[in-house]
Amino acid sequence: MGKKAMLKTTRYRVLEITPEDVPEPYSVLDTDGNLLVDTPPLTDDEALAGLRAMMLGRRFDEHCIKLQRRGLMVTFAPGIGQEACSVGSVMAVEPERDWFVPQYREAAGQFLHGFALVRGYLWHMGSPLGFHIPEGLRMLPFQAAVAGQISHAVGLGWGLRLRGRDDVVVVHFGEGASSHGDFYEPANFAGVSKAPVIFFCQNNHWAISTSRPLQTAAPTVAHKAMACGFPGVLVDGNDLFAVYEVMRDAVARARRGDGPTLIEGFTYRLGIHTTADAGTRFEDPALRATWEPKDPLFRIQRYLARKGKWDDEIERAMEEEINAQLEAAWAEAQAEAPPSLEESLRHVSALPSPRGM
Amino acid sequence: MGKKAMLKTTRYRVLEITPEDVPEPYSVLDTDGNLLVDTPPLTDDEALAGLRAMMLGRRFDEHCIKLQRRGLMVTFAPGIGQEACSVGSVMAVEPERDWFVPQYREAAGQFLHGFALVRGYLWHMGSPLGFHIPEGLRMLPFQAAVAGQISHAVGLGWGLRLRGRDDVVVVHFGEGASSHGDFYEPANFAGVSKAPVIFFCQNNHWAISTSRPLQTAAPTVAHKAMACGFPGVLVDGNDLFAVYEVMRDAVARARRGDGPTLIEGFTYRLGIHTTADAGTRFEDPALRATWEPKDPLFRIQRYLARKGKWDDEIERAMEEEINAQLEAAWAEAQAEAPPSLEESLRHVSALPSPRGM
Amino acid sequence: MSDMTMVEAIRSTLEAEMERDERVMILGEDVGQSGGVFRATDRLQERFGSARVVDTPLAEGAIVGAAVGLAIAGMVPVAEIQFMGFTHNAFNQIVEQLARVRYRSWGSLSAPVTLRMPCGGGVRAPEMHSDSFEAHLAHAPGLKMVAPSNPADAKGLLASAVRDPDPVIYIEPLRGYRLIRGEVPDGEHLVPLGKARVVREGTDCTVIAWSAAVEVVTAAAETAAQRGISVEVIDLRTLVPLDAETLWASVAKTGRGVIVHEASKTAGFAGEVIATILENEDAFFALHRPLVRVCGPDTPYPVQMLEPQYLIDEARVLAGIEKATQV
Amino acid sequence: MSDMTMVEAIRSTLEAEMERDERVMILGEDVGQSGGVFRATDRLQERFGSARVVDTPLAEGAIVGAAVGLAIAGMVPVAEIQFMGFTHNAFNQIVEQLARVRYRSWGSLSAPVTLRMPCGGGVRAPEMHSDSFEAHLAHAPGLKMVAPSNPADAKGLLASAVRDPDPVIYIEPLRGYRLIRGEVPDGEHLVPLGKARVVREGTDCTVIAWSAAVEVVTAAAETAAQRGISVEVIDLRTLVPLDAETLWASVAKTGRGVIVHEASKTAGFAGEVIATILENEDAFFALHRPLVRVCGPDTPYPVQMLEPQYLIDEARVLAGIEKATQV
Ligand SMILES: Cc1ncc(C[n+]2csc(CCOP(=O)(O)OP(=O)(O)O)c2C)c(N)n1
Ligand SMILES: Cc1ncc(C[n+]2csc(CCOP(=O)(O)OP(=O)(O)O)c2C)c(N)n1
Ligand SMILES: [Mg+2]
Ligand SMILES: [Mg+2]
Repeated sequence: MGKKAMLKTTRYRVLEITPEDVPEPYSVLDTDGNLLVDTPPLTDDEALAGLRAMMLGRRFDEHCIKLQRRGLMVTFAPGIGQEACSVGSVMAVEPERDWFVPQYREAAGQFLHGFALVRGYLWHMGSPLGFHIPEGLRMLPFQAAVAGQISHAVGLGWGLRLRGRDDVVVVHFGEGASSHGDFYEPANFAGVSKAPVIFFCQNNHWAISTSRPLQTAAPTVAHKAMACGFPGVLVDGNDLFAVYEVMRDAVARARRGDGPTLIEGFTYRLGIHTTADAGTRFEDPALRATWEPKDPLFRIQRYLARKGKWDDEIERAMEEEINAQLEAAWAEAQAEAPPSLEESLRHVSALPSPRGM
Repeated sequence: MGKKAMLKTTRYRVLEITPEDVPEPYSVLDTDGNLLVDTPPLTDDEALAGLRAMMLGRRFDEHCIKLQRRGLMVTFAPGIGQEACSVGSVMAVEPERDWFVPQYREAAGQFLHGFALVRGYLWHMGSPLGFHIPEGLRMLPFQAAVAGQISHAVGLGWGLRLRGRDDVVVVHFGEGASSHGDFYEPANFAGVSKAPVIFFCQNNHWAISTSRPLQTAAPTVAHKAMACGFPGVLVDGNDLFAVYEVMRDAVARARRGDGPTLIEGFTYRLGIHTTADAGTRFEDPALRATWEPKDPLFRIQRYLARKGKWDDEIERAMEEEINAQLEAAWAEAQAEAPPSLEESLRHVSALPSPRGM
Repeated sequence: MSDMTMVEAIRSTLEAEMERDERVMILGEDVGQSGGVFRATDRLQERFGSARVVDTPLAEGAIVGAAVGLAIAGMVPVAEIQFMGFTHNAFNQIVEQLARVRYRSWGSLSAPVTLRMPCGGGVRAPEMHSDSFEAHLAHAPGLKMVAPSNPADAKGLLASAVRDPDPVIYIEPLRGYRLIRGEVPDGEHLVPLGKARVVREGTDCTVIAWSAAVEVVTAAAETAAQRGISVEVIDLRTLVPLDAETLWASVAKTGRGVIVHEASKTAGFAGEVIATILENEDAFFALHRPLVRVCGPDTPYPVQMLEPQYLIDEARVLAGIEKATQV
Repeated sequence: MSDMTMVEAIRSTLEAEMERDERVMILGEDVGQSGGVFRATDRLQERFGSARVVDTPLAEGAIVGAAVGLAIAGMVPVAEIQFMGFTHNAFNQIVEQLARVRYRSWGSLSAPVTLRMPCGGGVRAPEMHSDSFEAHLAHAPGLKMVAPSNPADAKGLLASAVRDPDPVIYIEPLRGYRLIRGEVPDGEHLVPLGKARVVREGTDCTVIAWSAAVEVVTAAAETAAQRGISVEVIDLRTLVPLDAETLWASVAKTGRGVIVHEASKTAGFAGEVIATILENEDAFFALHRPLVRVCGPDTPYPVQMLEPQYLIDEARVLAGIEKATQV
């Protein structure tokens, strides 16, 4: 590292990341869905299931944006364009034992992990039921404080080990979060304790209006793992196959006790930051244009189409099925009785309740 | 990086620090004072001045420990065995323009930077005058909150640039501090803003009782620079020449606008953590024994002795001179009028004063 | 005079201060290119360049810590924390460092930093984006704290804060950024730190509020007047240092008082107001009834569906006034 | 009964709790090998192993955040913050995360975490190592907070804190670790959270304190008694939730009150105590004189040379009592 660049001027070795130390994000499929490696990491059926999960997330986000424009939803952060990150992550874990710890842009992955669709709607309606974790669901509620959940994931993974289990924890966050002490401190903890945690950073190139170069001078977020003593991987975050593959390996590593991995999913916020603040005011349209063809849904669809597993009819059927599912969940969510402040007082602590107003 | 270790199991590149990426700390002198490179970075006179600064720091610490045992001093953290780090740092900057931002174990460097000896005594007597920064002294007061000063150094360096100056800032802290968000966040800021700051981590292998391996799984602290996008250097922190040399280069780099450097001074706490808590209860005597011969004073003395610039007589003279200087300063410190709570009320804010008790 | 919203008053004052003094600079998350999530720094980067209006990485601790260093280097930083709850991410840098620069250097250094932040809820923001934590920042010797309720004070207090030689916490009423409008004096307009404002005189009961609550309280005072209760409304404007004299004079006159804040009750700032009022014998001996707190419940700020039940409305303030003015 | 110092009571209770429940674990800076900088966890790592008594890296935020996750995984973490001032380095994890686990998950998750820390000065510690910030942590819905003043309560409250299903802040009187001694019940001994203790009955004036200040206040009460003033001393023991009934009953009886804390005055916890006392009509109408605060000045905790002038001693408490009991 850095040898070439510095040895001519210094008598000692300088530890630096040189351009040749920075890989391209690992892709398994090209943007047109062609396989770039010998064997796909997922079967066609698995790919189809993954595609369906991504489409469900996409349609859910789109539906909620529409509902939000009608005043029926509160501010939320859609995951449009980034679905492969959370879906690929969850496909690599076992929901009946492993944990998924979201930030706030991972609805697609959350649903796949077992979060009920109706709860998704309730969440975006501003209901506390969107934060309630039913028995058996291994997920923490969405987290509004950027990077606030990362240390919880580390404690959780560490605690599972202490309790004699080999379950793993996947935590998602953005590249903005990766500038925060609440990312670095627990990541460093995880290195020392070898907590079975996969740190998945969705580098979508924006933190509200702040562009990626303003966030850090490190060439990649993945390199930040070096500060904590564990491996980093840079993966094409719009490629479900690639995300799944690196996640699969990281999960295996964590499960066998070899500690954490930091994965940077190189992706792009094709949608808005949140329904309250698009964050796109100064976005370079040319940059955006390069990302649109990289849509993670399109890529898998093309791959499956080429294998005869995807066509207009299948698509239409799936869209209809998803729509019906969404409509049913939305109806269910609307039927839910509104929460009361009185009940909220009972959830502050088990005993005794607060002294009220 | 990591190619050999991981390519056999993964189809993608894993970013990892491999053993061959971890250099030995850079030394210019061996423990017996022999030159390991062609040319020394300091002239004999400069070396003598550096030695004197280190000896002054050592004797000051020893004197204060004695005074502390007699109940005359408060808790403080001696820099015994680590003097080359702060002295070598300050030798590489220009006190009439550059800033030195200490943690709390850098008395030797602080004095060389212009902090009056009497203020050193006052500081360890628990006087607020030990924190007072006279006009023209480019130093921040010692900092009791671990890592708390690092962001100040970054803001300071950044601000000097904004004000059109090319002065630089050197900030010191321990390897314990390097686990803290208050290290990582501002270091990452500095990478982005190219603030002219040299981050000098004195890795003395202990944070009170916590050993280096418990602090981080990263192979070196120097590698943490990679998370922030600037170079790191691992230097023999007990070698004044080596510290000076890497500092000199880092200062030049910062001054010409190329941004920060993280330097890890590989050293050892030969003394105690503080006078309140030795922190040595579980220290491995064998580890300690390997460090004792590496005393930074000894090494320069041997180097100069070999060149006929150091012998018992010179040593005695210098010790006497230092002693006289210390005694005079100590007397002056004792003569200082004790501070009053009333005066302290005036230093909370310029206006208006607090409402008191 | 010009008619302005709160956010316009803030933005234009920042602009004027940056024009007045080239050492004044702005840093924070999204303050530059986008002009802030509430547009309080809109177009200032365009105007003053990206060296003086800086989009920082996402790290509140480093924002505040860097502001300390920038100030020591001779700059006059105005740092923004995007939402008040996130001051907690920088709390050690605020309470142990920023607040103490002058004190710990025994008067030799200073940190003329203004720390701006929106406070409070009512706009259906995500959880943790509606918090009111003025009580935390009030208990940090070395910090002053202001919380304007209207555009004229927003201007006058912001200019005073920027020019103050020490750190000032500048709290903006989140839900009032666009909703609160008012006349703002043109040109130089300074409101001194440490002076409360009697919004409305009255003889039966003193009601004390700050920031967005002043509007609610003033409306309640009108209604109370119709019911025959003459309410004196005090807008604290500055929370630290507290304008005790104004409070004492008012309570000595009315003998009754209500303190209103959106923050949760326990250890909220109302306790300080009450304890301060009791420090004056005229005020104490005038008291006919206990001083009443109308505050948020002891729960975190809730998610959106619960907001209407959670927020303090006119009815709750009126209930407080009635309680305070019982015979 | 056994005679013990505070730190012995804490250490032995931790040991007993770890023995009782194998999910109980300890984490923090220097808690393992060295047994804590005050030896409150001495030899516990030897006894229970380094998996259950963990020396963490130096990062308070991650200590608290990890404790949240450990708790969700089914552990019962007792986390140590080495000095109370450094809770500010973890303040967002404490106030926004730890405190809210149950609330934000709408009752589905919980965080039975005990957060231990020494509080206060008086031992000539370096700056920032003597801070008292109970008021900050009191204003964080979801947290309970206890502050024992003697070894028996230290044991009883610690056992209750560890077994509580929610987070409890456990404040230890730094200068009392070795200096405060007392009889401690052997075997199981639980002091319920939320109950104050009347240390000494009296009729003329109520003096309210907690943690190390209780000793000072009790000594002052003795002296006052010699001067003919009968002082009732209340040790709050639990600050959140506050035992209002005990305060009300006492003030209703004495009609006078002094609240003592070492923390700086403005927005300190005394304000909450005063405001709470006023919420009860019997207490309010019994008041002969304003309630008096005896607190630290509005400065940061000073360096060592100033400590003797800064600390609250018997004389200052007596002055407060005299002020409160004027006719
Ligand atoms: C600690 C904290 N600081 C600031 C905010 C306000 N905020 C909400 S989202 C956001 C940007 C986050 O960017 P990134 O981590 O990249 O995630 P993304 O939104 O791109 O998924 C900011 C600054 C917050 N929620 N939490
Ligand atoms: C933020 C913070 N946490 C904890 C402490 C208590 N403490 C004082 S020194 C120290 C160890 C520091 O270790 P290191 O950074 O390696 O510096 P060294 O003392 O070895 O020079 C600790 C934990 C502190 N002062 N500040
Ligand atoms: Mg992002
Ligand atoms: Mg160290």
